[in-house]
Order: sequence, then structure tokens, then C-alpha cells
Amino acid sequence: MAPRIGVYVCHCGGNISEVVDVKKVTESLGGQGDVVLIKDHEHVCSEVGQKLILNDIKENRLDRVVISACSPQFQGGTFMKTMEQAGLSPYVMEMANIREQCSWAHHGQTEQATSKAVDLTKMAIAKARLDEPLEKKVLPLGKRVLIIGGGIAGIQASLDLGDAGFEVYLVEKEPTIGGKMAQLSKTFPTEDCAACILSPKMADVPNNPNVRLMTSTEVKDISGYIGNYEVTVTRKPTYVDPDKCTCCDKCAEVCPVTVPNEYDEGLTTRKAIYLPSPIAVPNSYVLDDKSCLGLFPLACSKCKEVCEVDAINYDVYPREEKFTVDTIIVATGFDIFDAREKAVFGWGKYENVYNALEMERLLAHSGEGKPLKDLGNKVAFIQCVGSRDEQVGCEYCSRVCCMYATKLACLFNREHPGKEIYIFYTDLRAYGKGFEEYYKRAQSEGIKFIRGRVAEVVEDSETKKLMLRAEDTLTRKIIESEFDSVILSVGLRPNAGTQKIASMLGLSRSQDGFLKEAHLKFRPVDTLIEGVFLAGTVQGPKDIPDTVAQASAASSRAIRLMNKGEFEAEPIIAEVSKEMCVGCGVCAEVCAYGAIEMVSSADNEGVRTAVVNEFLCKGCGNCAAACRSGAVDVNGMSDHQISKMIEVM
Amino acid sequence: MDLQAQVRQAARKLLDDKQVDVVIGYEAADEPLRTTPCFIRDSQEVDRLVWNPFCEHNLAGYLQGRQDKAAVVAKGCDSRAIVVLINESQVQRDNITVIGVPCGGIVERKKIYRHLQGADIREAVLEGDVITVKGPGFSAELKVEDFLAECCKFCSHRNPVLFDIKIGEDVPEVDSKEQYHEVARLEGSSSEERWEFFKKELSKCVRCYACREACPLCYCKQCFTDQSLPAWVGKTDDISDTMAFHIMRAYHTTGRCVDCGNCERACPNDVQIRLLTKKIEKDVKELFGSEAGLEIGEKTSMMVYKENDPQDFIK
Amino acid sequence: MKTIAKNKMSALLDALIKKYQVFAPVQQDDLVVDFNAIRSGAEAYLEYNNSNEPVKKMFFPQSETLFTYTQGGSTETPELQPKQPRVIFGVRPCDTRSLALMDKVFDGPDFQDPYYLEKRKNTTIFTLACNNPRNNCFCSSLGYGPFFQKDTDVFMVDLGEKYLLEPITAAGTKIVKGLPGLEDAREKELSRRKALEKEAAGKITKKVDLKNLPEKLSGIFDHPVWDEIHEKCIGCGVCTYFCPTCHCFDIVDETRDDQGRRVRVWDSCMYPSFTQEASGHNPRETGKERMRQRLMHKFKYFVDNYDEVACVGCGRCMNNCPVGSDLVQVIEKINNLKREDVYE
Amino acid sequence: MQEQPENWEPRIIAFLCSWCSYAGADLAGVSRCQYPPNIRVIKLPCSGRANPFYIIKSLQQGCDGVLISGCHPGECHYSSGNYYARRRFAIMKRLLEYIGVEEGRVHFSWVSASEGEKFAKVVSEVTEAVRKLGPARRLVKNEFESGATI
Repeated sequence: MAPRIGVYVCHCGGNISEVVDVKKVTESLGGQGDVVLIKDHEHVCSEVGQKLILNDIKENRLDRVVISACSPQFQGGTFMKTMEQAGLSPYVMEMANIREQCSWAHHGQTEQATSKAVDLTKMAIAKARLDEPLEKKVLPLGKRVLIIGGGIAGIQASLDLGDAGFEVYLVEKEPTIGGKMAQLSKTFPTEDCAACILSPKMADVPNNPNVRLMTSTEVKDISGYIGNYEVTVTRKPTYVDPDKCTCCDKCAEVCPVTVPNEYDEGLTTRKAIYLPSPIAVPNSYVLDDKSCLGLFPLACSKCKEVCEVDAINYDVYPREEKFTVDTIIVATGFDIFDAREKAVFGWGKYENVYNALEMERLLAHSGEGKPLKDLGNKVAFIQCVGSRDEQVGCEYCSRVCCMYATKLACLFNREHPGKEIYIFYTDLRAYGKGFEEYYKRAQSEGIKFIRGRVAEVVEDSETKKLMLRAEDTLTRKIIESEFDSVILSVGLRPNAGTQKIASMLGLSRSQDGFLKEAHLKFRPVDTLIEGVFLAGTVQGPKDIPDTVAQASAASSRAIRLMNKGEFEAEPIIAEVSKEMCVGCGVCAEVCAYGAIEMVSSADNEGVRTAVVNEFLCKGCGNCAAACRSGAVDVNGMSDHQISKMIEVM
Repeated sequence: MDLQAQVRQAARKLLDDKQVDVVIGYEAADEPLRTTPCFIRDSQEVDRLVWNPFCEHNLAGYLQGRQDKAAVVAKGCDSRAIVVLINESQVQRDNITVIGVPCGGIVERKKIYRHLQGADIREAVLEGDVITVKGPGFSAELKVEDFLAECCKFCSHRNPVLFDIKIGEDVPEVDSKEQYHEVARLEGSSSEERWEFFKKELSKCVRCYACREACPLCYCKQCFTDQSLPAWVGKTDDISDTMAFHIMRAYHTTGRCVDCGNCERACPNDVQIRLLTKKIEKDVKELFGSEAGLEIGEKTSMMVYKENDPQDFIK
Repeated sequence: MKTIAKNKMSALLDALIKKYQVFAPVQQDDLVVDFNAIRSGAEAYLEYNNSNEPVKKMFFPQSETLFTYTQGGSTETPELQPKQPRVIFGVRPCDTRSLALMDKVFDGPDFQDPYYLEKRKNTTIFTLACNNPRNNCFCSSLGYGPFFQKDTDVFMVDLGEKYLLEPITAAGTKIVKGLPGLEDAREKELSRRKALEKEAAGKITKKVDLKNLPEKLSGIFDHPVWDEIHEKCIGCGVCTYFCPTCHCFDIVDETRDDQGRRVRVWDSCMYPSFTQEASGHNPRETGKERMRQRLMHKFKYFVDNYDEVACVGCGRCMNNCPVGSDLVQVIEKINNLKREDVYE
Repeated sequence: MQEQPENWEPRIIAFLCSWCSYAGADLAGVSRCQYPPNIRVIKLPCSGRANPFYIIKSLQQGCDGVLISGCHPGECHYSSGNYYARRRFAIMKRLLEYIGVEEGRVHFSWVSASEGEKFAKVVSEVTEAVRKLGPARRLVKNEFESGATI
């Protein structure tokens, strides 16, 4: 059946008609069979104008409306509502922009502006002719959220969501939550003890009735989409029942295996059965089956023998667990830069070169009165190790190193007054609240800040002292000096495990390797994948307050979606013709939203074709332009429509 | 053992061991200087298989959409096409066995006919690198290397990049520096000259679609030329439509074309369509630094982007 | 019977050009010859083997506007009659023969195609005997041969120094009468003609036996041999577009805004779109059905309808097939099917 | 420069992404930036929507010029559509010019929603470039006119 199109050309109270000859436009449009009526009006968008349209739709059984007026970005919404009022799909209305892009831009050129207005209106008619009455799609949403990563970001997000009544699954691959923050000595600029402020928060997690904590657990697979994420996790056994363990330490005492302690960055040792950290949550010993003498077959059972509460059970195995969530927050954090990549500084080779996280642990221990090492009398910090350094592929600033080095220097200085402490920096960035003041204070306390990049560190093989060479770029003097210890302020790198999660979810990375947010300014915690959010350093280097803020932001964005109970999707989306699709996958590859899946399904005779997820697709049409077969098109913006618009030319 | 014997031996073993259902290779054609694709299912028939510089077809196209287990004889370019087909999920790696044969270049039959001014060649015998051709009242000895197809002359991948069975030793790769000389020559001429050249060249096209069908990477279920909503390209032999067809067909090979020359070889009217695909191949290399069909798992150049891709042409 | 010295041929053509639009073989490059309208006799190149494309396009062009229309109703049919009477000069007997076969389709008892016929009526054909059949030629298996002189207006033979001209039809006689430079043929020349005919026949080595083919084909519609025959076919249209007897077409509308034209364009039974239905269903779903259709049409259905096979043995389908598919071998394969394999 | 028919005005088709360039064109109007009235705009969601067929079809239809405009790199509303578009256009533009379509028929630009003035400038430049070239002849399909095509 031929469409019945009504066309309205607006004068816009002279805005249009002072340049464009509106009468002539209406006259030039005639002669096309399915254009049932053409009218002009002083203000089509006015009450009167809209009533006119409503009335015409009813009386003339119009099923397409073309409005030749202002920009659709200006009044498009108004007319879409009018269509709905008339009981029509808002997507069978087209606008020709003869104001912003015609009358306002072509003053005094009535003839040409009029002819342009005619063409633009004809193009809108050509498009409207092929419009289909699309409808919005609605997806019911539940209140389940998966949080990947139990660092401070994951903890904050879990608590926010749990408190708000959402069902949280917090997955952490390590045996305890707490992440990198749990390893820190104190935090800048306030110097409050990291463990002291973190441990209550950590303890809140298992106590929150809405949070299901899964430590020693890795995400194996995620499929599906918003509202329907099917998550498969692998739960690794710890062999110790946390509910029974009393942390009496007897098991560790008898354990014959000693290995480097990760929590202390290998500066101390632990046993094969151990407490992951003094503030571990769950607060329980765990058995590390990789360093244990052997469980299959059992080589030693000393720990089990001494356990008075019978908390140890060797007969447990990794198991998979599946659950479904509606949204996901990725908070997989960062890794520190591996300073071995910067071989000129000798980390891992020279005895007295430490990275900053090692320094954190050294200070944490000495702070407790149990010093591990003597760092000597002259200590240097080298900044920007693995940051702002194209040689190692990190162009970005890691944002926290200036301040943590200042903090470590201050703490060390206060513990060992009278020592010489140098910080060799590129630029000193003290941009946060209280940062500049902290920097000033450090200077006043005698920490020497030298603006200059250190070229190399050379160890005296006899004395193990370290020779540093740098240029003080402020005084233009070459500094060559011997130090007892050197601390490398290593930068932040994307966590090694993040890529796996990113691939599962179809998240893209920024050039720096951190996960990419949907919009750097306006959607900093959203991703392009609907229902997936980022929190913390997984998105880029940041300090604790920013991480916490972002975690709360991510929670709030997740709540924004789930609280409504449903998700509404625009109908202007891609559509795949199964008959034409050859399954090459180029569409899925170029889709930024992971909205296209290549499926070989039984109802398609096992043939692999692209399938568009109508809730994830944003209708950008990149897939359609990429498809060589012409199998992908965009509803309401089809190739056929565009080709007919071109034909008007 | 010569390469042909090795191909036959490999085929025999694959069929006898029931590793494959069919071996796709070449057999002699009735016409001199030609071979024709053949499908061997019985090991008794492997002696039909031949290997010589007349094995001009890219057999990769026969793999697309197969349900059975197939072995295929593949030269360098054929193997690259197979890689692209695998990467585009048109061929399942597990279902195919690639019999890789290093290739010294393929003879372009029409060059010989041109050289002999259209002589009526009734017989051709290849011995070593010399082809002896005979016809009513004449005979001539020709060297293979003098009649290599254009795409073979500067081929940068004569040895298969993917194979399960390798026949013979790798041949030395040739200097491919000059491979774009024809494109470069055209680029050096004026817009007007290029237009006249391509208009004339493409007006020879009769829209038989042999180029498209011969291309192992043209595998759409329905080509844009046959689509009607919208009908991007008219069906008549109007030169504008013919040019539009060739522009878009070439464009669709962007970052995928392996320059096997099958399209141009298939053309009954000798339209130099490789000049289009070769231009794109050159641009892809220049602009995006990529080359098609070298590695399983690689993404073709239109599937990816770099944030710093060249954009000096954009205002 | 007349002769003309080769060096006078150009003048003869010039004389024809004054009254007719003359199409003659013209060298396109050092290998390819095709029929073009010539403006001077010197352009003609008669020392050719055969034209790359058959002459059918002179009567049944690849695209032909049937009529134009505008939205609102008016249609306009183009002028069907050529502006000038035409001569096609130097056509090989196989192509001449193909026109006789095409006539059966476009000028049948029930239907006459004006677009084809107006051109046909206004065209005089000069056939040039084929002294040098090529390795893919097999016209002698089709009941005629390289010196076949029916179905034409004037028959010519290249005698070496001269051409022999023999008017066949009244139109031929009339046209030859007015041509300059002709001499009466001598006995010696007529015997030379005979010798050349024999020599030409001897050059044809490809042979097919068509005697029982239609009957055999009718029994093997579902035979697995088709799987084998089509297997290497890539489904292009070369064999049909270059076939002098293939005449299938599609009718398409080309529109732009409010105007349109209806065009007849060549189509090929080898294309999937040839039988694609609007529903998406395709009765000839794979290359096998399409290959079968092509051969059935040529060697069975056409025979059923017109008592002739729709093949002239010119060999173009084999010359041009991108994958070297060999029609003669295919027919042989079918002929060799054992009786028990063929069911009624 | 070829001879131009009297009163000839170039007809230029423009494909603008809706988030940046179309909004930029709106801003040009709102700011009353004046530019030549020769363009006819088709709004696309993203420059990544622009199938190279649009360019070919436009040229076949006799458009004297084609402009495609999207968001600046890194500002695509759909994150990366313009990056893909950029690759497609780079290849297509070079191919068209190689085949003999005059340089200056097909143009690309990045215009953001805040660049009304830039939009007006781009359109003026494009119109001027096309005007210099004269009416499009190459690749134009003249199926409704008698005589030879192209």
C-alpha cells in the first residue's frame, strides 16, 4: 500500500520565509502521488501547528509526516511527541532543515535558498516514503551486579551497591581483598595509616548481607549482555575453612616450606600455609597448593595434624560456579611497572635498589618497630620510572608517584632524622587537595628535590654503594653522587589480568593500555558496553580518593540503570539479513559496543551469521558501512533510504 | 622426485589414509598451455594431477563453504587467499589440508599467443624451463620466465605461507620493489589521461562477472550488483555502471587482495583490472602498513584502525 | 561468382560505407578482433581467426532500452529501425549460422520481437569462410562446417591473393552487383576454393557425437554426473555471454526521481540471480542445476522446440572459460554414460 | 579550468554525522555564518555510517561535489566510527582520483559541534573547488539523455 505523506513547510515567523520563498517550495513539491497534502504554516511547532498536523493525520489518514522547518536537533523531539499523540510511530516523521542550514545561512539568496529548501524537503519525503513505524524496545532489568576486583575500588563499589540494596557478587582472584592499598604504609598527603583506614572497610564487606564475597576466585567467562550477563567463575580451593580458622598460626609453625611473601614484595618469607596479610579478609589462613610439598598425592600433612579446629581439608578441588547479573563493574586495578624493563637503574640486580612498593613494605615494618633493612644515610628517589617514558612505551603520567615519593621520603626522614634524602624528578606534580602543602612541608623538613632525570645507576661491586648521574636542570649542574639506597618510583601499568576481562566483555583499551571509558569527560565511568562500568585504576592511574570517588560513581551509574527495573533501547539499530550474511565477521569486529555476535545456530541451519543485540546496538551504522555483502542495514536510516535521497540530487 | 610426483604422492597418501575426501589440484587440459582444476576422490586417479607453470588458477575459492575434508594444492598466493578465507571464517582450518607448493611463477598463456601473433598452437611440451609449442607449419621454443604473468613477476610471496604438507624446497623470493611500477606510472600521468585510460579499458568489460567469480575472496551470497533495494549499480552495460562496479569490487578487496591475478586472468576481454586492486594494495601498504593473508588470526586493514592513521586529505 | 583482389577490398568497403552502416572485423589489439562500425574500408581486418565476441550483439545488444516513462503515465518507445541499412562484413560461418538459430527464437510463429527483427531485416550479411579453424573449433560436428554458405547473403572465401564472392540471396545479389573492383571468378579459383575447404575441414580435430545426445539428456536429469560436470565451474557468465546462440535476457527498470526506463539486458542461466525468486527461494539453487540448465537448453530443450541444437561449435565457451571447462569433453562424458545409468 | 555553462551552479551533496558536523552546521546557521547555498545535506548518525557507495552513487547521479564530514578523531560519539570512516575514505578517495575522477570532487572534513565557522569555511572551500572544476562529467550516468554516456 502506498504511503500517505503530509508535508508541512514552516515560515518560522519570518525566520525562514524572509529568505526562502515558502509558497514556491510548497508548489514545487507537487506531482508526487503519495504526497497527500502540502501545507505551509507560520509556526508548525506551535500549539496551533501541532493541532493542524494531528487533525490532518486523522482526516487524511496520513501515515508519514515531513516537516520542513528547523533543525531536527531543535524541534525533532516536539514533533516526535506529536506523532505519538496521533497514535503513530515517532519514527515515521522526517524533518528537512530549512532554517539553520538554509535561510539563516544564505541571507539575500532567495532563489538559491528556495531551490535548496525544495531539494532538502524532497529528500526528506524520499526518506519518509521508506520509513517504517519502529518502536522502542524494553528490557526488564534486575538488581544483580558483578564487581570484578576486590581492591579499594571494588570494595567501595560493593559497599555502595550493597547498602543500596543491590545484590553484589564481588570476585577477587587473591585469597584476600584489599588490593594494592593494603600493602601501603601510610597514605598521602594526610599520612594516615593505610591498613588502619582500610581494614574496617574490608571487614564491612563480608558483613554486608547483600554482598557475596568470592576470594581466590577468577572470572572464567562472561557472556550475554545487560540484564543477562551469564558469569562463570572458577573458585580455587584454599584448603582452610575460613569459618573455622582461628588464625592460631600453629599450621604455619609446622609447615616445612618457606617461600617469598608476596604481601611484602618478597622482602620477607612465608610458609606454604599462611595468612595472606595481617588484615586479610576473609580472616583466615590459606594453603598455597603451588608451594605445598604436595597434595596429590599427599606429601606432608603436618598442618592438618596440628589444626585444633579441624579447619584444614585437603580433599577440595577447583570448582566452577555460574550466576547471572544485570550489570558489571570492572575494578581490576593496576600492576606496578616492572623496573627490570628499565635496566639502567639496576633493580633486581643491585642489592640496594628498591621499587616504591618495596619501600612501602620496608616502612610498614619499621613503623611497627620491626625494621627489615638499613637503607643507609643517603637515599635517592628516582621519579618517573616507567612513566612519561616512550622508551618503555608509557607516555602517560602515573599521577601518584610524585606524592607517594614525597610521602615515603617524609616518613623515612621522620623515622631516621638527619639522613640525606634526594628526590630526582622530571616535573613535580602536586595538583590534588593538600598536595602542594605537603610538598612544601617535605621541602621544609629537608627533603631535597632535584629537577633532573637520572641517566643511570652504577653499583660499586665492593661497597654496594650506588653512583647516580643526573643533571640538575634548574642549576644546569651535573650531579654525580654516591648513595646508599635508591628507590625507584615506579609507575602504574594496566593489570595483566584486565585484558582477559576486556576481551570477554568487548571493552576497548585506550592508547595507554588502560580500559577506555565511554567519554573522557561526560561518561568517565561508563563503557561503550551497555551495563558495564569502570572503577579505579583499571581506567587509568589515580590516587585513592579519586578511586573511591570513581567507584561510587560507577555504583551510582549502575544503580541508575537497574533501579528503573527496565532498560529502554532506541529502535534505530542495525539489522542483519540472514539470507545475505556470509558470516565474515567484519561487522562484529568494527562494532564499538560488542552488539554483534557471530552465531551458528540451529534455527539458521548451522550457518554462521551476524546477530545484532537490539539492546546494545546504538545505531551508528559502522557495521553497515563495513559489510561488503549489503547484509547489514540500519533501521530508519537504511541504504535504500539514503540512495533515494541521493537520487533527488 | 620432481614436484609433480611429490604432489601426486602426497595426494595418494591423504586419500589412502582417508585423511581427506577430496584433493583439489590441477590436471592437464585438452587445450595446450592450459591446466584445469580437478577434484580427485580416488587414490587410483592421483596421476591425473599435474604441477607445472600452467597451474594458473587460485584454487582457494573452491574451499569456501565446503562440508567435506579437502586437501588443496596451493602456491604462495593461493595459500595467502586461504589464510584470508580462514580469517574471515569462510574456511575451517581443521577441514582443510594445504599441500603447499613453492611457485616459480605462472605462465600467462595470452602472452605466448601475443608473442606468436595469435598462432594456432596445437601442442605444447614443457621441458625444464623451455616450452616447445607447435602448430600447423610452425614450432617455437620459449622460455618460461619470458612469459610469466604480471602478478608473478614481482610476487613477494612465492612460497606458501600456510601449509600442512610442503612440497619441495622453498624457491628464492624475488625482488618485489618494482611490483607497483604500472600503478606508479599511471599515478604519474594526468587525471585526464587516467580517466581516458580507465574509461577505455573498462569499456571492454561485458559484465560477465568472471573476475568476481574467479576471485577466491569474492564470496558474498549476493553481490551488490544483484541487489535491488537499493540497486547501487545498474545492470546495463552503461559505462558509468560498469566503472562503478569495478570501483566497488576493487574497494571490497581492500586489505584482502593477495594479488593472485585470478580476476584478470579470468577476464575474457583482458581488462586490466589488477591495476585497480594493485593500487589499493599499494595504498593499504603505504597508509596502514599492512599486507593481506600472511597470518592466521590477523585482522584485515578495514577491520581495524590506528588513532594516528594518515588524515592529511581531511580538512 | 565474383572475385576481388585483396588490394581492392578497401575500396569495395568504402563503396559500401556510402550506402550502409558497415560493421567489419577491426583489430582491438594484437590478439583481439571484434566487429565495429567502420568509417573507412582500411579499418577492416579480414585476416582474422574469429571475432572475440559473437555478432549477436548487433541484433540483440547487451542493453537495449525498450521504452522510457515518466511518473504520471507517458511512455516513449525508441526508434527501432536502424538509421541506415547495415552490412556486417566478414562474419565467420559459425556466427552466420548462429543468427539463423537466433531467428527461430526472436522470429517464431507465435512471437516476433520487433527490436531484434527491425535490425535483422535491415542488415545484409557477408560471410567469410573459415580457412583456419582453431583447436577449439568443432563446427563440423554440428552438421555444417567452416565453408558453410547458407543463412547468409553473400559468401566469401579468402583465396590468398583474392577474395571469392558468391551472392546467396537476392539481397546479396543486388548488393554485389553495384560493387566496384569485381571480376568474374575463374575455374582455377573455384578449384582453389574446394582445396581450401578440404584443408580447413582437416584442421578441425575436435569432434562430438550429437546423435543420441538429446535422448540421453532426457534420461539423466537427476544423474550424479552433473555434480562432476559443474564442480569446477565458478558460475560466471562467460560461456553464455560469448555464446553466439545464448539469448536469455532480463528486463529491468532504471529510475531516477520521477523518470524511468525499461531495459532489456543480457542475463545468464549461470547466474544465481537468473532464477532467484522474490521470496528468496531459488529453484536452481546451486551451480549444478544451473550448469544442467545451460546444457539441457542447448542440447535438449532447443532441439525439442526447434529441431536443432543451440550450438554452432565456435569454441568460444572453451576459449574463454576461466577454469578451462571443455564443452566437448562434457558432451563426451555424457555420451559415455552407460545405458543402465540412464533412466527414462 | 573547463568552460562552464552559463548560470551553472555546482550541486554538492554533503553527508554529515549528526553529533558533530550536523550540529556544527546548525551552529553555523544559528551564528548566521554565511556560506554558499550549493550543498544538500544528508544527516547520518556517524561518518562511519557512510558507505563508499554513497560517494559513487552521488557521482553517478551527477553531483558535482561530495562532502563527508564527521567528528574530530577521538571525539566520535560512537567512539571509533570516524576512525574506520577515515580508513575507508582514504582508500576510496585515492582510488577515485586514480581512476580519473578529478581531485576536488570528493572532500572530507572533521567539523565539531562548536565549529560553526569552520563548517561555513569548509563549505565555501568545497564549493569553490568544485566550481573551479566545472560540472561533473566523469562517472556521471546519463541514461535518460540521448547520445553517448559519460
